Amino acid sequence: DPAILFDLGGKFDKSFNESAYNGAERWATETGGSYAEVEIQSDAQREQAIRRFAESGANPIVMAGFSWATPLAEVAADYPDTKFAIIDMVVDAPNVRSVVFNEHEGSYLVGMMAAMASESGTVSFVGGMDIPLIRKFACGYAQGAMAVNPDVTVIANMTGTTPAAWNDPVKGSELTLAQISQGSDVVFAAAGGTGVGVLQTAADEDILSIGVDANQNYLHPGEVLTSMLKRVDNAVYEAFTQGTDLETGFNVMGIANEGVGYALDEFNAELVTADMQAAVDAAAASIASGELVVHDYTADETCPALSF
Amino acid sequence: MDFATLLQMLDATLRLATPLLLACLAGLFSERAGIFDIGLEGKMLAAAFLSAAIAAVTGNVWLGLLAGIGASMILSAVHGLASITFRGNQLISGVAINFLAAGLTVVIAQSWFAQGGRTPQLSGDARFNPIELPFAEALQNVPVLGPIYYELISGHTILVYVALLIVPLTWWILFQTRFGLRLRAVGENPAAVDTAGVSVIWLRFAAVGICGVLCGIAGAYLATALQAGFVKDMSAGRGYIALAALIFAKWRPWYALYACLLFGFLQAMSLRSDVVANVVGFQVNGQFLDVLPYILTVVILAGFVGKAIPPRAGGEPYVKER
Amino acid sequence: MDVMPKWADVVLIPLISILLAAILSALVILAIGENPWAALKLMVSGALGSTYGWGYTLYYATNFIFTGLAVAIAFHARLFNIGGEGQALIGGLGVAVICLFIPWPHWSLALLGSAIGAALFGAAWAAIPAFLQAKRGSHIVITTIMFNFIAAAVLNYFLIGALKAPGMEPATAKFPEATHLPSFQDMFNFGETTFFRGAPANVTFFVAIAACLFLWILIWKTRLGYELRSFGHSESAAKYAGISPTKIIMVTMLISGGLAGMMAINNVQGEAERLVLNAVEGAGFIGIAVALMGRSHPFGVLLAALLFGFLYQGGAELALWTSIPRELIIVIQALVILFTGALDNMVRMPLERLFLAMRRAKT
Amino acid sequence: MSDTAPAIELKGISKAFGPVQANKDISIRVMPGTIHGIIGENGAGKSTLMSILYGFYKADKGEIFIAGKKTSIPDSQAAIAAGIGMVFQHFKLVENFTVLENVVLGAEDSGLLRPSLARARRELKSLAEEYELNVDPDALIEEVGVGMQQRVEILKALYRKADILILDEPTGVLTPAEADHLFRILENLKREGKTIILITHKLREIMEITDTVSVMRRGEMTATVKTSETSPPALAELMVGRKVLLRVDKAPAQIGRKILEVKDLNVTDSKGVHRLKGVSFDVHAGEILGIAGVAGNGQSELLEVLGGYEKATGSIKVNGDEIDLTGAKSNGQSRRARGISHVPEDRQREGLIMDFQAWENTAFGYHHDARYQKNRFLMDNAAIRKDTEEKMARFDVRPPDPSLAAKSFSGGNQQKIVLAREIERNPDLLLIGQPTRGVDIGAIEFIHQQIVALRDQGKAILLVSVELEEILSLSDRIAVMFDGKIMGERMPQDTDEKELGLLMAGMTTQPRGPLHEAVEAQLATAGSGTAKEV
Ligand SMILES: Nc1ncnc2c1ncn2[C@@H]1O[C@H](COP(=O)(O)OP(=O)(O)OP(=O)(O)O)[C@@H](O)[C@H]1O
Ligand SMILES: Nc1ncnc2c1ncn2[C@@H]1O[C@H](COP(=O)(O)OP(=O)(O)OP(=O)(O)O)[C@@H](O)[C@H]1O
Ligand SMILES: [Mg+2]
Ligand SMILES: [Mg+2]
Repeated sequence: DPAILFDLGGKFDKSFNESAYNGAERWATETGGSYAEVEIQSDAQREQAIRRFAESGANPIVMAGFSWATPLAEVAADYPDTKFAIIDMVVDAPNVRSVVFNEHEGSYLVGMMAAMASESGTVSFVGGMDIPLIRKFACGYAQGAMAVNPDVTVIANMTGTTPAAWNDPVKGSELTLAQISQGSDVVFAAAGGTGVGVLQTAADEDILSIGVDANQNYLHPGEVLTSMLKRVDNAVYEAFTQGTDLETGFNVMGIANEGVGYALDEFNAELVTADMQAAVDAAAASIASGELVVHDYTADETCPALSF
Repeated sequence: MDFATLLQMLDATLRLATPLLLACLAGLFSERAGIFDIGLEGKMLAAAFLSAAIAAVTGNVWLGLLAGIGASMILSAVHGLASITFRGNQLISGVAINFLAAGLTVVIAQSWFAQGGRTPQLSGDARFNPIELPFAEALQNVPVLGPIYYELISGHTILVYVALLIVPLTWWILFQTRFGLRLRAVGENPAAVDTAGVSVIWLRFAAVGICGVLCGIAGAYLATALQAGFVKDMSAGRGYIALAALIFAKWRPWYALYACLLFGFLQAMSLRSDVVANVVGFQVNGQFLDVLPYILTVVILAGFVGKAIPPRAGGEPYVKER
Repeated sequence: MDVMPKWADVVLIPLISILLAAILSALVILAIGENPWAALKLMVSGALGSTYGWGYTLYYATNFIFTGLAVAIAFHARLFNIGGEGQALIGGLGVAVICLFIPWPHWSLALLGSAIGAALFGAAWAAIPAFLQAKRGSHIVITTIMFNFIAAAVLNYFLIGALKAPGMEPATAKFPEATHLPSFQDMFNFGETTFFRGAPANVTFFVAIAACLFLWILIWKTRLGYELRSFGHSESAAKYAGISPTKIIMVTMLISGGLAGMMAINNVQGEAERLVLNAVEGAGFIGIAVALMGRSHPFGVLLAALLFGFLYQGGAELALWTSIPRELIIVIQALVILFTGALDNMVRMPLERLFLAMRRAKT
Repeated sequence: MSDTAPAIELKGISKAFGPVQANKDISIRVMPGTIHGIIGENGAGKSTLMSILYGFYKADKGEIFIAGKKTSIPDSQAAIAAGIGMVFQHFKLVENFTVLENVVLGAEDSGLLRPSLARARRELKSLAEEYELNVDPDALIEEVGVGMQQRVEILKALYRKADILILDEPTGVLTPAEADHLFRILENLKREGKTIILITHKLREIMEITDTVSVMRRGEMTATVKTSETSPPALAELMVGRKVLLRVDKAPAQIGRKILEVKDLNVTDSKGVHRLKGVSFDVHAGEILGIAGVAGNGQSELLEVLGGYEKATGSIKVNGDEIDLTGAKSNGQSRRARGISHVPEDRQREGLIMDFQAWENTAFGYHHDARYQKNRFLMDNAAIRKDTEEKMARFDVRPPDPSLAAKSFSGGNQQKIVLAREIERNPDLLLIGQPTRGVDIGAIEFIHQQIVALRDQGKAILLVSVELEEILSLSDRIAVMFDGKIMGERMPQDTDEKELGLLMAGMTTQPRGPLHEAVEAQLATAGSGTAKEV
């Protein structure tokens, strides 16, 4: 059986981990198979969890989150017959598949939509913990916004610097209010559980919001402009489906292979205008073709469109 | 900083100060009666959870509020049992309560809702909505006072106004009533109360009970007014800040209001690093703004803002002796 | 005249308290629809059923020995150090600096260096609350809580700044090979059979045992220990005897902070081999329970730390193989702290009555 | 005996605290309108018995009758309802409340405070006139003297309409003049028909004011007699169970060189209160200087400065060498190194660590001694134990078990442990505060002998005591302290309790008389508040 290891946020975080969970569930319902799973309690248990699953014969073992990289690098060699997949980080081992996403590309798309939907000319971003990965989101978002409106003001705030920042909706909500007072009328939350507060406040204050990772449009129908999709579910689903024959190596999920994108469904259909859709789809196409290159913050830790 | 931004920040200050104020007044009752309580944090958390849970299930925020108060009262009872009845260590009891709340809320939330330790999002009548004060809209355009009334004073949830009203109420109870006199006395010298024919145990339980009610409101405010649902650890250290504010306030109700507004303002400030940067003229480190309340607390405790003398019998279990 | 024999106070009361905590925990497990008996069996087999399980149990226990000793020594001087968490975090910073910036030739020297670094950093973090307590009477409970928050911010500051390794994680680079401490797996590898395979327990466990011994001697056999205990029992008497409260508070808290800091050798250098955010994971708070249960005696702390190591590892196994949420372990810890620390009189009072009745019956 | 019912009747009261049987089957009757005295050693169970009557403790067994009616008194509320008021040995007042608030506390007549306070203010006024109980209703308790505090306690009882008033050692903290005032109040109350129970250690007071007296010993009531039919020696014998020598036998002092020289000592405490105001005196070898005074007039601070744990300005010389009073090295350790030993006033708070075993307490303060060390790092616990055994034998400490915790010894034996530790050091100067406080008459004899023996070895002794009798019988010279100043010095043979009492009261309550002028003249010649060298 395959196994999945969630990150500290827990599998019901409505975004990243939940997306991974959905992928696993999709596989389970489609194939009728069963899988092992664990939500770890602390960083020290990562290695333990991987080993325990490997020893119990689980294969492949998929882990969601960049923090798994270090323990996996340690352990992978001890279990040469087990296949591993890691999401959001690269681990260089013969039996590991590394899946990374071009979040900056997806963020670019929703940034464009934000700028187009904005009436005030100010859009904003609420990040979770201030780490390069989240800055990557913010930077892509700002680039997208500026692409449609060079005069747009992008306000970016991070919730905090501890892991608690993933789970502080109160602060997320206050940040959103502050951003609204600065004129923002579209806010993009890439902040795990904190984003729940962001989306809630945006809905309360009647501005638009943008969800992240999973499709969060349903949370506040008609008030969430779109969600930046990071198809962690696909990555998990694919890994599970390939099973013990998991194709190892480096795997980039970008716009080109539908690893990232934006969400369009019945909940936001009225919000997304045809113009918007056209512009975004065009941009997506040129990104996919390599014509348009969105700067990746993590490549050099700089951002042309935003200063942190 | 322009006037509108200032109003925004003060508005946020009021919102963020409210749970601090409720918790601080809760601590005030308890500590004035001689029971130290570092379990404010845990009580708030438990109340936040149960209020959100019940509000989500029943769709009625008032039932949620009652449930939140109930949860907090149960922990208060545990604290009372440990520190009054069994004369245990009040600090340790408080630490245990914080742990208990941190764990139980998530375990129960997971078992009830299976949403990773969250409650469902609340909407409509399941949460406290802002209330518009009379004429707010109409007076909005009166210069200076209009915006202050409309932006700052009007448009909060009922619990914000309740919290503000509890300040004079607390003052009145403590200093104008028989109960208040006895409560203050029991925190200063329980033997005096005992020999005057009043039950120390009863008084202290009453104080701890009031503490539970106020913490319950504070927690319910977090989950059903400030936010729309419970997430784990959502009290986020507010109980400790409230304690710091209590010391700052020297255990007095009006000062408690000022102290909580100050800490609320600091929190609002850490959310608006851009404004801070504008005002001071350079970018201030975010971590620094975040921990400013904690640093300030240490500075206050160091006595640079005047020495705070706690109730004399505070922290000590009452043992009869001649 | 004591009502109860000493063994009852030292052994019986903690045992009954743990039993009560266990019963309540079982009720919680029942309430969320799981089987407590099966859970217990899983915990026991997972934590003690294999050398692998032991390797984890002992690893956690090592953490708790350090933080438990830190709280215990402070208790002896009647200081309540809730700051173990922050001190251990900053201790980690010390270990990271020592391991990353000094080219160590051999792990044994690196261990010595990092032990000193961890202790110094941890002690430094305890020094300010200690100073404020000694000189300004600021309540050390509140100041150390505040310093926990501040420590987390300081650590962040470095892990996303000066010490951050390239990449996403707010963590330092992996420490150089020469600083890697031998794990139990390395130490107990006898050709055919490998014990403790993959478990993080490492040589630091023996450092922890040595620390217990050291503290036992310090508390009961030295002048400093004598002064410290005197101060803890009666500040007024200590003043009369010419024992400086400032000195005792400072020295005790420095030792306490140093011990808490030394936990970092185990988790930072021994296990992770790099410094990550939130490396302490609540061990500083567990130290309070450990010290309480161990009655602040170094060997009691050792036993209590083993118990909590068992709880931690057993709890991890629970989370791994059942749907009992990981927070259940926090609940169990809370109950243990509550019953051993705050409700101990609930057990003591009836026991005392019992012993008194027994004595009356005898005479 | 008249045929009226007794105001109070206790039948077969027993009470145990854990293994300690504090009261054993005690019966007693007190007639209305009388003053009944209770005496007994420390720990005899007097306070326990009264606390039971006041509902503060619950008796294990026994019955209480008030005015002939069987009454159950489960708590103080019930006692108050039964018309009982009690003034505890340690006052039960809220320090930062006003007098009025303290009086009202627990006896408010409505939920609101204002009307209660107003009524209490009126009532206090009439009570004050009736019984000479004047107090300032708006003064804070922490700012008034103990005499006033005691009056507040009495007012509390009267405000609650008490007919029975229990006073537990009320005079311990009072000046003789204040004590006289108290007794006048009690006489007034008695005249109004109130019943009073008075616990005291002072046989003189028993003889002076009570109508009947009960003696307690080891938890039992050994006798109840009419005061007019007994005498102090008879009472002492009833208390201890054997004949006691109430006098100290000592040879004339052989005064030697000056050991201690104190000049212009000033102390201001942490609250900014000026505790010592220019104190100067000397103590010589072979001499006991007694410092008399009501507790709280600076004696404690004086001992603390000399003992090294209170900072002061001025000068202290020991054996001619100046002692550092403010530096970091000014502490108990450095004083001991100078040959100063110190038996502190409060053995439980300062002299001993109650949770330490006896042997650990023997090293207390001397734990740096070379002979207690095994090597540079470790203490030699075995050597300390051995030393303790020897000391216990020499001072007849019972039980002679070095492993017993200090708290397990009785008061007298605790004091012996401290004395053994300090006297056996063979100090040049012994500071000794309240050597016999809380110690029974038998042990007092022994302790006094030890002090005199040390003096006869040519050591200097500074004795601080609030017991005038003790000061008069032990001292070779007496200095009286009041309000942080030395009011005068006297030779014991030239003075009496009355004169010392006036000095202890600062002479402010008495009209000016020849004595007043004489002392003032002395003060003037000695300059800045210092008394004449005798
Ligand atoms: N608070 C207490 N708890 C337990 N035991 C006590 C307590 N106080 C006193 N005792 C015990 O009660 C006994 C009597 O103590 P107490 O102080 O009354 O002695 P005493 O009879 O006055 O003797 P002496 O004055 O001659 O030393 C002592 O043996 C002591 O161990
Ligand atoms: N709360 C208590 N807990 C334990 N033992 C107590 C307590 N109160 C009194 N005792 C013990 O009971 C005995 C009687 O004490 P009590 O205070 O009644 O004596 P007393 O005659 O008033 O002495 P004193 O002259 O010192 O006031 C003593 O041995 C004392 O130690
Ligand atoms: Mg005695
Ligand atoms: Mg008494």
